[in-house]
Amino acid sequence: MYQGKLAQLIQHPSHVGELENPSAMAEVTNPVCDDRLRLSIRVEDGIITEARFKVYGCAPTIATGSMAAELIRGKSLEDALRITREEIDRAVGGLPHTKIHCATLAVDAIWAVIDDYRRRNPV
Amino acid sequence: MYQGKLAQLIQHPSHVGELENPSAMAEVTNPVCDDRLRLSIRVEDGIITEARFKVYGCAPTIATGSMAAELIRGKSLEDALRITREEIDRAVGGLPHTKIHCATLAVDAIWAVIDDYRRRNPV
Amino acid sequence: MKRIYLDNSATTAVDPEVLEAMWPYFSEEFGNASSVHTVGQKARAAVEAARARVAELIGAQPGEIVFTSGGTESDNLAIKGVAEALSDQGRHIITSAIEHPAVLRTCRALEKRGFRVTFLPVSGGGLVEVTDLEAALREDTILVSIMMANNEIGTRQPIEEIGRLIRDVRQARGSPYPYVHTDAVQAVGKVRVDVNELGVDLLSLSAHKIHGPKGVGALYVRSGVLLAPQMHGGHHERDRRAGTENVPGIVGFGRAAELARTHLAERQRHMQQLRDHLEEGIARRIPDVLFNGDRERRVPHISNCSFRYIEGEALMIRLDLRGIAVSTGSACASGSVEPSHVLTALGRDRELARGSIRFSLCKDTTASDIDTVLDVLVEEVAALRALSPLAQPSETRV
Amino acid sequence: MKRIYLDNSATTAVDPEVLEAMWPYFSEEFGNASSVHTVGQKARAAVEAARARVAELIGAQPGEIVFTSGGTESDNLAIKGVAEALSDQGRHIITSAIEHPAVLRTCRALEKRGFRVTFLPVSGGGLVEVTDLEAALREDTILVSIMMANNEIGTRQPIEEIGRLIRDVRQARGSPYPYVHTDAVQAVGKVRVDVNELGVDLLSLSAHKIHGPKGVGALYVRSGVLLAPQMHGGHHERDRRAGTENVPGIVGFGRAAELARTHLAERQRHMQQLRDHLEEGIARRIPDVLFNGDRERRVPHISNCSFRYIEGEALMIRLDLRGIAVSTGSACASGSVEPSHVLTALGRDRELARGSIRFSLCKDTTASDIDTVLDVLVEEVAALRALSPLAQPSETRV
Ligand SMILES: Cc1ncc(COP(=O)(O)O)c(C=O)c1O
Ligand SMILES: Cc1ncc(COP(=O)(O)O)c(C=O)c1O
Repeated sequence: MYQGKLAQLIQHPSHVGELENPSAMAEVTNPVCDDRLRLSIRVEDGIITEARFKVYGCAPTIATGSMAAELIRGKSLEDALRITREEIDRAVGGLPHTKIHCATLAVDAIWAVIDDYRRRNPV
Repeated sequence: MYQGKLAQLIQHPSHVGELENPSAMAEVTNPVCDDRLRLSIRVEDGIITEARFKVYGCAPTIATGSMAAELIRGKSLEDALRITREEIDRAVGGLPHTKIHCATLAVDAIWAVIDDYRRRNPV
Repeated sequence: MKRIYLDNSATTAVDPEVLEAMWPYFSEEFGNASSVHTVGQKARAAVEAARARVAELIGAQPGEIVFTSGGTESDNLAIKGVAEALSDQGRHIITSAIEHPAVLRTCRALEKRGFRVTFLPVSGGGLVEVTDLEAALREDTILVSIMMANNEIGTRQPIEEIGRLIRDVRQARGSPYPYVHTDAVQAVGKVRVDVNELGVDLLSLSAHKIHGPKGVGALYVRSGVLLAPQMHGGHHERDRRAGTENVPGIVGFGRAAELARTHLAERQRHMQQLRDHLEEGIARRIPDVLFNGDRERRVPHISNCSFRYIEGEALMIRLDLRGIAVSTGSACASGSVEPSHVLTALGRDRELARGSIRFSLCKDTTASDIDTVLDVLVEEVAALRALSPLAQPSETRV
Repeated sequence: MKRIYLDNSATTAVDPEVLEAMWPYFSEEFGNASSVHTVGQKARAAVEAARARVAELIGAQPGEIVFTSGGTESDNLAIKGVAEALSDQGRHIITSAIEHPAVLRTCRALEKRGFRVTFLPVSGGGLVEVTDLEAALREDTILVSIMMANNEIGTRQPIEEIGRLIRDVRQARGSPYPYVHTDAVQAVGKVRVDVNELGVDLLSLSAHKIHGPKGVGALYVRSGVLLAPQMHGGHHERDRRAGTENVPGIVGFGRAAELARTHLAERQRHMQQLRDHLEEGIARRIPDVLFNGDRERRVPHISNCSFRYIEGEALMIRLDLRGIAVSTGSACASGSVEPSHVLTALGRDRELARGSIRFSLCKDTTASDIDTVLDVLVEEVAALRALSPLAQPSETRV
């Protein structure tokens, strides 16, 4: 089922865990299948310097969660918000078509954690 | 399906044909499946000296027809009438159980041809 | 004794190449195609590759192929599946008098459930008249099921014409019904079969008639056609047919379909030449023979004829004892003979129906097989006629 | 990577001895068992020998075995066949909430045809209470269908008791109904199955669960039991199931049945020992695990447990990536998860149902396989818990 890069990411995700005293943190749930993705970030000067994720859900969510953390690192909040589902899908090496929702969940988590950051740091 | 003696008799029946000027002749039909067996005999001094058969019907009827002709030859009419379905079944080497009616038809033919003889030669 | 097998309409030998393709899926790649793990996914990939091949053989899309346990199940699924799905639209079905029992008895079973079935008669040559079909159409006709090629006499029904007629009827009515189903079990792999050229909505296939394994078949279901599943259980075959997929069987079917498609033209020519050679020999060398079924509009591998004065089963058995396998329209069991419903529908009398023999060829039949069969047949027919009380002495030539 | 297959409840590898027995019937003795000639009769003899072997495995008479395309068809035939045959006697059926979909969905389909179905609940251990069954019996109950062993958790239902209860009920009523059917697909070949000891009228089997081929099954139908055929066509299987017999498949089933009978005791012991070893290891080495289903009353080859905080499909996939095939009660497709109806019926909450893994063993599983699985499992569960937002840090031990 899972091969190449996607398998690699499922088995050996990076950025696993939770930041201590993060700048922001959010957990999103796929309402249909109950998959959960938690993202915590550290933001310095408008740039995401660190990100960690936790996940409960089907296997590809591990890959998309890991990739979400990887992709937002070093990006401005604005640039992070531009990351698309398709970009994550490509970056993990292509999801099976029944698992596209795993990429959606990752994008949702990015939006949610940035939302949280902005709530905590109103302009 | 057919092996050994039965196969032999189906392929190489004896007493095939019709006697010229027979002492008696009869044709019987199985009312269900339309098989037909014709038997002609020559009787001398109450003894069946010759018999010939013709048959239209499923393969084992060839064997039972041939065997009927064989078994009655040299017998008195009374002895011929004592031949049973089981005897013919055994003599042809054992019929498949769906084909027992072929032995019945042979016994019917023996009875019918002796009937015919007795009609022609009333006591 | 060298055996010659001319009963390929009953079943065919699995092609060695087909068996080779199936082989790994029994004990090595034995996974359940519904399992998500690697072992299962290899099975799934093999099933889907086979589906694509079966689809290609008949000009369909892979998603339109539903694998079943054989031609019988395909026919049952098509007819009951449509009947159940469309029972609110109507309860009338049209079929022919010479269908395979898998269609006929399924229709009879539906009659008990309140459906009405018209069994169209056929011509003396075994062909359905499209005008008869047209006349039989009713407002509430939901399904027309006419076989593409008859299994006893090989005649080809005018399915393209039927497809066109029904398309026009639907257009005139502004309705997607009636559907057209064809049992193409005896046509597939023998002649070109293309679901779009035929204009059918459902089409039945069976693997073991095209050198694939027994116990596997398929039903083509045109995209969008409503069909109620008849086997309930897991979500196999996109909820159209439950039951763990017979992976090696399906793989074998796929390979057989691929071979059938690649070699269609040459096989067709080969079988037809030998079949014609057989028929010429019979006509020339044996008197009092009647060929059954239209001689032109038929598949290339079947020849059916009636030998007067003799009984088909006896001839079949005597041929078998000499190493030649054929079949007969007359099967006598427990003292009762059911004469073939096909030959009866053609108007053959009981004697001729009983005296019928079907020779059915395949790609592996050789010219020397046919020559041997002719020689043996001449002898056996003569011997049985010499035995027959129906033949006049003058008619029996040995 | 050496692969370890612990998904034998999904399907088993065909035993090399079984394959060897099947082999000749594909391309050499390829006849149609309905053909009267020698080629056909050899196939017929092989089918009948296999029938005798399958019958012997379950203490039945050969004439009581109907070959089908698998366990799914056997269940469909049993339930729909009885419903149709006895619909004049009554329209109520009793089954359980944890049956295989082949039973559950068939019952649902019958509800649409006007039958009433009681789905009995089960205890927390996954067992039907005979008193519940007794209470559910109605005047018009025609069929009780309770599986012998559950395919997800392996629990064994009290079929003997049910058989006795129904026998008494029938005697009191002076009626041959209700019939008792049991889906024994997961029990056959794993524990002793004897139709007379069980007191059942119908029993479903599937070849591919006992190292036979996919696409073949059987239904035991006690002599005298009324059953309406569900597949219409030729006169196969004494008019109880139409369709050209899958000769090699049936032969393989026969051989697998024979091997299962001969080696039953040793296989049973072997699987149970290894299964217990697996469960001990899990209980000792992994915290927060719940075993699903009664630990005593069950078949020897299945173990099912829920790992808190983690999701079954993710664990299954990670095990697969390390060469270990298992299955899970949670299958996520297109973003919707159907939690296992069995675990739900046991009262497991959504999280536990989703975190369940089924390990299913076979005769070929080795102790070293189990040791490897344990080592890998400990690592993978810990890794997934480290990833899980549900687990508290203190709960995750790596
Ligand atoms: C025309 C036709 N339809 C249906 C069938 C049934 O197919 P199967 O033998 O695969 O059940 C056959 C052959 O038996 C056939 O010749
Ligand atoms: C308990 C049970 N019943 C029925 C079936 C269906 O059998 P088959 O896979 O042969 O269709 C299975 C397996 O899938 C099963 O485990």
